Amino acid sequence: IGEIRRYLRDNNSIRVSRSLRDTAYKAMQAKERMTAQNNREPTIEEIAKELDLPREDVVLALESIAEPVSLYEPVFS
Amino acid sequence: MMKPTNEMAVSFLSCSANESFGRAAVAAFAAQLDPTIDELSDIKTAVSEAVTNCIVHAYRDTLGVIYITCKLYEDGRLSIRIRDKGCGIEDVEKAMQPLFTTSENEERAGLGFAVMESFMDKLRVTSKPGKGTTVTMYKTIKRRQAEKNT
Amino acid sequence: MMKPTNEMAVSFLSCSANESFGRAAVAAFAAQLDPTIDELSDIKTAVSEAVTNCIVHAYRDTLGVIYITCKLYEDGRLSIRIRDKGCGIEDVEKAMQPLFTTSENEERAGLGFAVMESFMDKLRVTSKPGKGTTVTMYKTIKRRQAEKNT
Ligand SMILES: Nc1ncnc2c1ncn2[C@@H]1O[C@H](COP(=O)(O)OP(=O)(O)O)[C@@H](O)[C@H]1O
Ligand SMILES: Nc1ncnc2c1ncn2[C@@H]1O[C@H](COP(=O)(O)OP(=O)(O)O)[C@@H](O)[C@H]1O
Ligand SMILES: [Mg+2]
Ligand SMILES: [Mg+2]
Repeated sequence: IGEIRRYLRDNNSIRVSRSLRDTAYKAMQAKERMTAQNNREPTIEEIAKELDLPREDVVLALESIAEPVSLYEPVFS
Repeated sequence: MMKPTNEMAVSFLSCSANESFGRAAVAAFAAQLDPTIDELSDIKTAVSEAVTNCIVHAYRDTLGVIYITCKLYEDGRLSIRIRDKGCGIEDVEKAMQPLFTTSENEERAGLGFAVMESFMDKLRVTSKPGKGTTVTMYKTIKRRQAEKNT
Repeated sequence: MMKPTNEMAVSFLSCSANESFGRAAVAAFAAQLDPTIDELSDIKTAVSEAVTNCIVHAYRDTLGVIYITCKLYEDGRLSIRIRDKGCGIEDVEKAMQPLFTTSENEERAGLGFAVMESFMDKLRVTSKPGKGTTVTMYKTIKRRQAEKNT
């Protein structure tokens, strides 16, 4: 099992917060690029395929760059 | 009303740190419908407003539990129910009017319900003073099968 | 045992589409601790194994509800409890042995519990035949402060 485990991980000790922000940034870039290409907004799945990531990772990444409402004034005011 | 094809329930404490968790949980569930980033962010914005209301109004100076239920229907409709057992709302109709707020001194804009209403297809609010409030929101995510064939 | 500083509960149907939802919900909650990518992926792998067991074993030919509770403690410890009301396990000790499986014909490896045990700090399994199974896993996420100094 130790070996499976070593095999499964590529020794990534980067903090999730940073990695999620990177992914979110790439997702937003992919969205712009694909929207221009296809004349319509890509779905989450299409972006996930483009980035070669599971859909859930893209969703969680997007959450990392969303602003909380309960701490700050809403952006709409 | 149709039977849901999938559903989930999540509950968590009414602290600001969990606003993001509640939103992420709904987003993770809604992701099944394969929305666009924009559609997902509309849903998340509406959920944020509702959860924030539970934190800052319903459980104002206390810590309570926020309950979210999501249901998915065959036609791509998503329902999101956000419930608290907090102070409740005396006059729901009035509370839902744009710019109405009970916390004037703070930087709250009184636009929470207006935002939920405009970002979602439908909004229903029921409340009992002293018992709590239930906000139910609906949004249909268009099926993309058709587009995939092009 | 300390009082948790934060907690959440989530429940969902035992269909395979929800395996990724359960995993994502726990990941969204654990993200508060800002774990490393490895730590989060260990947690997600362990949760996947436990949720999959509920789907394929506990509720084998039926549809049931899977209940997850997560608690966070001040010292960075995270507990994850995954519970089902399915068929239960006759002999837990035997079931937990590496390579033991009751579904020999399928491509199941009998390593689910072994994976949970090795990816998490601690694993506890209790079960009542006919009543259901509860799997509780613990993992401590090291504080980042210490690492920043290295
Ligand atoms: N869950 C709730 N529990 C109690 N009162 C609420 C709740 N949600 C909203 N309210 C009341 O409705 C008013 C309007 O809410 P909203 O439109 O979100 O504006 P704001 O939160 O900026 O005041 C609030 O000021 C509050 O009095
Ligand atoms: N939630 C559960 N409900 C009922 N039986 C279970 C559950 N989890 C595990 N089991 C039993 O324990 C055995 C070993 O589980 P596991 O180590 O995950 O291997 P596998 O799932 O590949 O069989 C399973 O084959 C099954 O008999
Ligand atoms: Mg508000
Ligand atoms: Mg298994």
